[in-house]
Amino acid sequence: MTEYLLILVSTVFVNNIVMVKILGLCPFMGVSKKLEAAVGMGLATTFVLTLGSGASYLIQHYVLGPELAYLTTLSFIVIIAGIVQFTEMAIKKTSPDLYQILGIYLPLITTNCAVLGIPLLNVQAKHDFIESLLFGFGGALGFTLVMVLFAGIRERLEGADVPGIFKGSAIAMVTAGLMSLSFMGFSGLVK
Amino acid sequence: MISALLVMIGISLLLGAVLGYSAIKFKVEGNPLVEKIDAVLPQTQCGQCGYPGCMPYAEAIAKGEADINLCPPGGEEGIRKLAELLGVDFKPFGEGAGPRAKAVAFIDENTCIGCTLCLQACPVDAIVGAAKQMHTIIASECTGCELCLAPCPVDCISMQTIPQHIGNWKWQYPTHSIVQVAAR
Amino acid sequence: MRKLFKFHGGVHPPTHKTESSRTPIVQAAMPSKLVIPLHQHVGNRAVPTVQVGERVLKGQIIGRPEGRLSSAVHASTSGTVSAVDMQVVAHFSGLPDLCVTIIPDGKDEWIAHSGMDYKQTPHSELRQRLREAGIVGLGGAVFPSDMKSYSHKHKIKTLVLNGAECEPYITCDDLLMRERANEILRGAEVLRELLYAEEVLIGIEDNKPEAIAAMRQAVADDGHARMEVIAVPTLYPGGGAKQLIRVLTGIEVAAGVRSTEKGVQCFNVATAYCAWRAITFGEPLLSRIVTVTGNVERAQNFEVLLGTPVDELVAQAGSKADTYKHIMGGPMMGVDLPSGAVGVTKATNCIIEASQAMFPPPQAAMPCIRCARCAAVCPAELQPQDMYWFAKGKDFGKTQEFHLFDCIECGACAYVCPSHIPLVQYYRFAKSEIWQREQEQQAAEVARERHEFHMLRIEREKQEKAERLAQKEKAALAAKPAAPTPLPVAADPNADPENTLQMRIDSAVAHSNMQMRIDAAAARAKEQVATEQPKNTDALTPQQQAEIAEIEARRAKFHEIASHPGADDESPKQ
Amino acid sequence: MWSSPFITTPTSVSQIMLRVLLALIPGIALYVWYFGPAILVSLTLASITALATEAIMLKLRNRPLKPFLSDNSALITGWLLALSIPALAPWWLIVVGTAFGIVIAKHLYGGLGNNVFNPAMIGYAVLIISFPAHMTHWISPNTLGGIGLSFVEQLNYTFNGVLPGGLKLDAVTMATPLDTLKTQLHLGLSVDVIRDMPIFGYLGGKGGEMVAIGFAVGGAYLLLTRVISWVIPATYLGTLFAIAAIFHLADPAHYVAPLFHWFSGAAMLGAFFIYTDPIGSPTTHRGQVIYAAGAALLTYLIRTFGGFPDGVAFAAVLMNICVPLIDAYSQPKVFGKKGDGK
Repeated sequence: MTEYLLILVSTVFVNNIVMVKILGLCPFMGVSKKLEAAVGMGLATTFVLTLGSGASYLIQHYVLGPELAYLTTLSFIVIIAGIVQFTEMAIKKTSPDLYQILGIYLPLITTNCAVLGIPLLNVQAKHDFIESLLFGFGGALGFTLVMVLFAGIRERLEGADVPGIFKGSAIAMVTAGLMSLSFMGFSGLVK
Repeated sequence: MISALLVMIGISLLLGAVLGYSAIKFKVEGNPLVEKIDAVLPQTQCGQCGYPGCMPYAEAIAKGEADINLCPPGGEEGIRKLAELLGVDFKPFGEGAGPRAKAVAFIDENTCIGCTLCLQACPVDAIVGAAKQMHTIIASECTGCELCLAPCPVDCISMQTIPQHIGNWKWQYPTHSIVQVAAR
Repeated sequence: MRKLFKFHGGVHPPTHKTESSRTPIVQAAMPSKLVIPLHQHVGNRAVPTVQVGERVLKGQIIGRPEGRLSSAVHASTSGTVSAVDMQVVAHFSGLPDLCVTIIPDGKDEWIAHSGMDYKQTPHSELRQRLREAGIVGLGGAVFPSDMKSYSHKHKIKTLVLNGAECEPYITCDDLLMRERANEILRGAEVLRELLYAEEVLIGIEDNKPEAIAAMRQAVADDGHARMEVIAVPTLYPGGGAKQLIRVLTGIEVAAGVRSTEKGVQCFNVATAYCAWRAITFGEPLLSRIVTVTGNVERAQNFEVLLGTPVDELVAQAGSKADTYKHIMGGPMMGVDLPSGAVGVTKATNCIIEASQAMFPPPQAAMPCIRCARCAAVCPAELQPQDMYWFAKGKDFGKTQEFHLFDCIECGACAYVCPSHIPLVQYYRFAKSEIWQREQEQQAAEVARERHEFHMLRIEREKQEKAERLAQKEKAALAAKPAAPTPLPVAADPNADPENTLQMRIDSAVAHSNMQMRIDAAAARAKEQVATEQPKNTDALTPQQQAEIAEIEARRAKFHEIASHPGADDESPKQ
Repeated sequence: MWSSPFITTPTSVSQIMLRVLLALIPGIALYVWYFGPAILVSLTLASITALATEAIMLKLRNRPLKPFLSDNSALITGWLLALSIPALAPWWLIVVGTAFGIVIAKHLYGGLGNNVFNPAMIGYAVLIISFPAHMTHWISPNTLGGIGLSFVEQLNYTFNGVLPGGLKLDAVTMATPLDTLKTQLHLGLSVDVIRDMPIFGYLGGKGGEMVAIGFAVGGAYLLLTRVISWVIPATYLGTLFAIAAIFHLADPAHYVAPLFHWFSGAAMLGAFFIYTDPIGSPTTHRGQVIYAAGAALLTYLIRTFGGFPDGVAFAAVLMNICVPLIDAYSQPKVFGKKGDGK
C-alpha cells in the first residue's frame, strides 16, 4: 500500500508533470487566467488522463503485445482523442458556461503533451494496471494543483503594478519559472 | 501487418460506437451565447458599430464576424465584459472611435415643422408629436443614439451633453495614491 | 448589570473632547443671512413653496416634502426670501444645489403653531406631524424619522437611543444630554409609543460620565419604566447604529437588512429631543446643537439656526487665522467643506477648524504591504486590503465579491494603514462606479423593451395597413361588379408582364414627384426659418403685448438654459 | 477633494521595516560572538547590493527614489539572505543572491507589496541550487577550538579567496549540524550516538542554538510591538514540534528530538522573520494557520527526507505559491452574515 502512496506523492509533488517534467505547458499558460477556468480544465484533464492511462495499459498489455509494440503511440493517440471528444460533449451538455470559458483549450487536451506523455511513461516504467492508473491520476492531480495555484497567483497579479513590458504572459512565464525553482525543493524526497 | 490493421480498425470502430451514442445522448440545442452578448450591449440601437442595432451586432460577434471594440456607448467597460464573456483578450477602441460624453437630443421648437420623420427614425419612440404638431424629445427616454439627426429636413435637433449636478456626481479615482510623481 | 457584547475591531483615535465639553451650550448670534438647502435629508428634495421677495415667519414651511421618502424644510427665522437658486452646499463635490436664502429681519416672529398630546393622537397623525416638522435623524444619517418610526411587519422589542458619540472632537450630544435629559427621555417615550417597543436602552460611551449621570438622574426623576442608561466602552466606531445595537443587544444586523427586521430600532438622542419639541410644542426643526472646535480660541457648543453660514458661526468661536480647511462632522467621517459660505444643515453636528499643524494634508501613499491591520480593525469584519487591491485595479465584480457594500465607510482602516492609502476614497470610488453601472444597466433594460415594442408597433402598423388595403379592395370589388374590372393591382402575381411594366413606370413617376414635393416643402421650411417675422402684430391691446413679451422671455430663457451646461433641470416658477 | 478620514496613526512602512531590522540585531550579535565577525562583512555587502539594485530598478521603472529607498524593505531582504548563507562565502555569492531576489522576485512584479515570492528566499533557492558547494562552507564556532580566523583574514578570504598560511578550506569550515545529522543518519548511526559528537550542543548545533535564541528574542520584540501577529510563529513552531515529536516517539533512533528542530538551521529565523513577511503571507487568521502549518510540514519533510539540509527556504517559497488560493478560500464571515441566528 505504501508503494502506491509513494507513486502518488512522487507524481504530484516530487516529479510534478508541469513543474519538474515540464510537460503540458500550453494549457497551463493558456487557461490559468481565471480560477474557475483552471479548475474546469484541471478536472477535465484528470478525467481524460485517468481514463487514458487505464485504457492505454489495457491496449498495450492485451491487444498489442510485444510484436505490435510499434503501434503504441498511434493507438494511444486515437484512444485519447476519442476520450477527449467524449469529454467535450459531456461538458457542453452539463455546464455550457465552463464549455464557453475553456473554449479552444478543451479539444486541445488531445494535444496536451502530458496526456500522451504519461501513458508512454507508464509503458516505459512497466507499471501494472493499478500503478498506471495511479500514475495517470497522480500526474493529472499534480497538473490541476499547480494550475489552480498558478491561476490564483495570476488573478492577484492582474492588479499588481507590473512594469509595462512585463504585463500579461511575460510575468506569467517568470512566475512559472520561479514556481518550478521552488518545486526543486522537493527533489530527493522520494527515492 | 494484417493484425496491425485489424487492431487499428477495431479500436476506431469501438470509439466510433461510443462517440456516436454519446453524440445523441448529449444533444444540445441553440447557442445561448447571443442572448448573453446582447445582455451586455447598452441597447442604444445606434448603429455606430456598423450593424442595424444591438441584436444584429451580438449575432455578428457570436458568429465571430465582428470585433468586440465597435460599440462606443458601451465604453471600455463594455469591451472588458465582452472579452471576459468570450474569453478573448481586451482590445481598446480604435483612435477616434472612443465613447463620447453622454448626450440627449433636443428639438428647437422654433424651427420644427412637424414632419414626423424623426418620429419614425427613433428606435425607442422617445419623440412625442404628430404630423403638423410640435415635436419634443423625452429626455429621460432618449439614449443619445443620434439617429434622429440625419432625417430631420430642417436640422432643428441638436445634442445637449448632460451637465454634472449633485445627483450624478461621482467620486474620482484617488490621484495622489501610489507614489508615482517625483517625491514632493 | 446588563451583559454587553463586543464587535470586531475598532480603533482608539485621540478623542479631543475636553476642549469643547467644558462650557455649556450658547445661543449663536443671528446671522446676516440664512442659506437653507432644500435637500438636507435622505430621499427626494423638498419642493420650494416660497417666492423671491416674500416675507416668511419663523417656522413657516419653505419646502414641502415630495413623495413618500422626503422631509419638510422651514424658515429658521422671520425675514424676506432674497433668492431661491443654486448655491454651494456642504457636499464632497462642491457642486451647487437648490437653496432658499433668507435675510432675517431680526423680529424672530413665530408662525402660529400648536402642540398635541402624543397619548391621545393616532399614530398616523403623529407621523404626519414629524414629517411636516421636518424631523430627520440628527446623528448624521438624516433619514426622515417618520419613516423610521413605523414597523407594522416586525415586532420591535428594543428601542436603542444612541448617545455614544464615538467620533473624536464632537460633543454636541454630550452637552445636549447634560442639559436637556428630561426632554430627550420624553421624546424617547413618544418614539417608543410609535414603535410599541418594550424596552428603551440608552447607550453612552463611558468617556462621558456627566452625561451618563444626568440621563440616569432624569430616568429616576420622571419614573420611566423599562428604560436603562448603559455605559458602553469607548471604541470608535461604537456609535454606529449597527455597532451600538451589537454591543447593547448582541444582535448583528447585516448590511442591507433593516434593524427593524431584528426587532430593534435606533434613534439619536437629538432626534428624540426634536421629536418631543415637534409633537408637544409644534416647533419644527429650526436649529440644532453644533460643536465648533479645532483651531479656535473658544471651542464650545452653539445652538445654531439651520442655514447659518459656517464663516459667521466659526467667527463667534474665534477661528484662528491659519485655518485652511473647515471639516463638517468628525475627523473620521466628516466632509471637507468646499467653502465657508456653506449653510449649517440638519446633518451638521460639528465644525472643525483645520490648521496645517492639526490636520496635515494627506501624505503620498506607499504601496500596500498586506499587513492586514485594516482587517484587524474593520467593524464590519471585511478584508479591506483585498477590496482595495481589486478597487485599485478597477475590477468591480471582485470588489463586490469581497462585500464592498457592507462597508460603512467609518475610516478605521485608512486610520491604521501604515502606507497612508486613502482606502475609503477607493471604496467610495468603486461604489459610485458600480451604482452608475447599475443605472446604465437599468436604462439599457428599458431601452431594449422600448425598442422591442417599437419593432412590434411597426410590424403591427404594416399588418393593419395591409389588412385595410385588402378590405378597401374587397369593398371596391363588391361595390361595382358590373364595371370592367380595373387593372388588377400589382399584388396579382400572374398578371401579364406588359401590365406590370406599366405599373412600375406609374409608381416610379408617382414616387419621383412625391420626392419633389418633399424637397419643395423642405425648401419652404428653410426659407420660412430665414424670414420668420411674427404676423398680425399691429392692432394689439397692451395686455396681449405683455403676454407676447412674457412668452418671448420664457422662450429665450428656455433656449438659454438649453444652450449651455450647468442648467438645472427644474426651473422654479417665476 | 480630500476624502475622510483626515487623521491617521503616526506609523509608516519604513518604521515597521526598521523594527524588523532592529529585531534582527540580537541574533546577529550572538552570531558575531560565536562565529566571528565574518557575518558583518556579508551583511554590509548584502545591504549595499540591495540598496544599489533597488535604486537601479526604481530608476528603470521611473519611480521616485527617496520614499522607496528609505522604506528599508530592500535591507531586510539583504540581511535575511546574508543570515541564511555561510558567512565565509566568496563576495559574489551574496551579491548574486541579493540582486536576483530584488530584481526578479520583487521589482519584476511591481516593487514593494506586489511580489508573490519572498525575495530573500528566492535568492537563497537560486544560490543553493546553482552553487551547492559554496553553500556548505559554514564557519565552525570558535568554542569548538577550531582555528579562529581574525577579521582581516576573513576579509582577505572573502574578497580574494586566500586563506592565511595556506590552510585548506575544510580546516576552517564544517557542515551545519543539520547536514552532519543527515549524513551520519545515512551512515546508519543512531541519533544518540550522533548527538554526542562535539559539533552538537545542548539544544542544537553548538553556537547555532544561541543564535536561534537571539532570533527568538528578536521575534518576541516584534510580537510586543505588534509588528507581526502571533498566529504564524506559534502555529509554525507548534506544528514543527508536533510532527517532530510524533516521528521521534515512533522511532527515537532515527528521528531527532523536536527541540533540536527548533534550535537548529533557520527555524527560528523563519518563524519570526521569513514566514511573517506580510507581503507573502495570508491576511486572514485561518489562512495564516494553514500557511504556517503547511510550512512546518514541508520544513520537516525536506529536512528529514529531502535532498537539502534545511527546508525553511523552500517551504517559504512553496507556501508563497499557495497564498493567493489560501486567501481566496479562507475568507471569514462578514458582520451579520454569520448565520448564528442572532
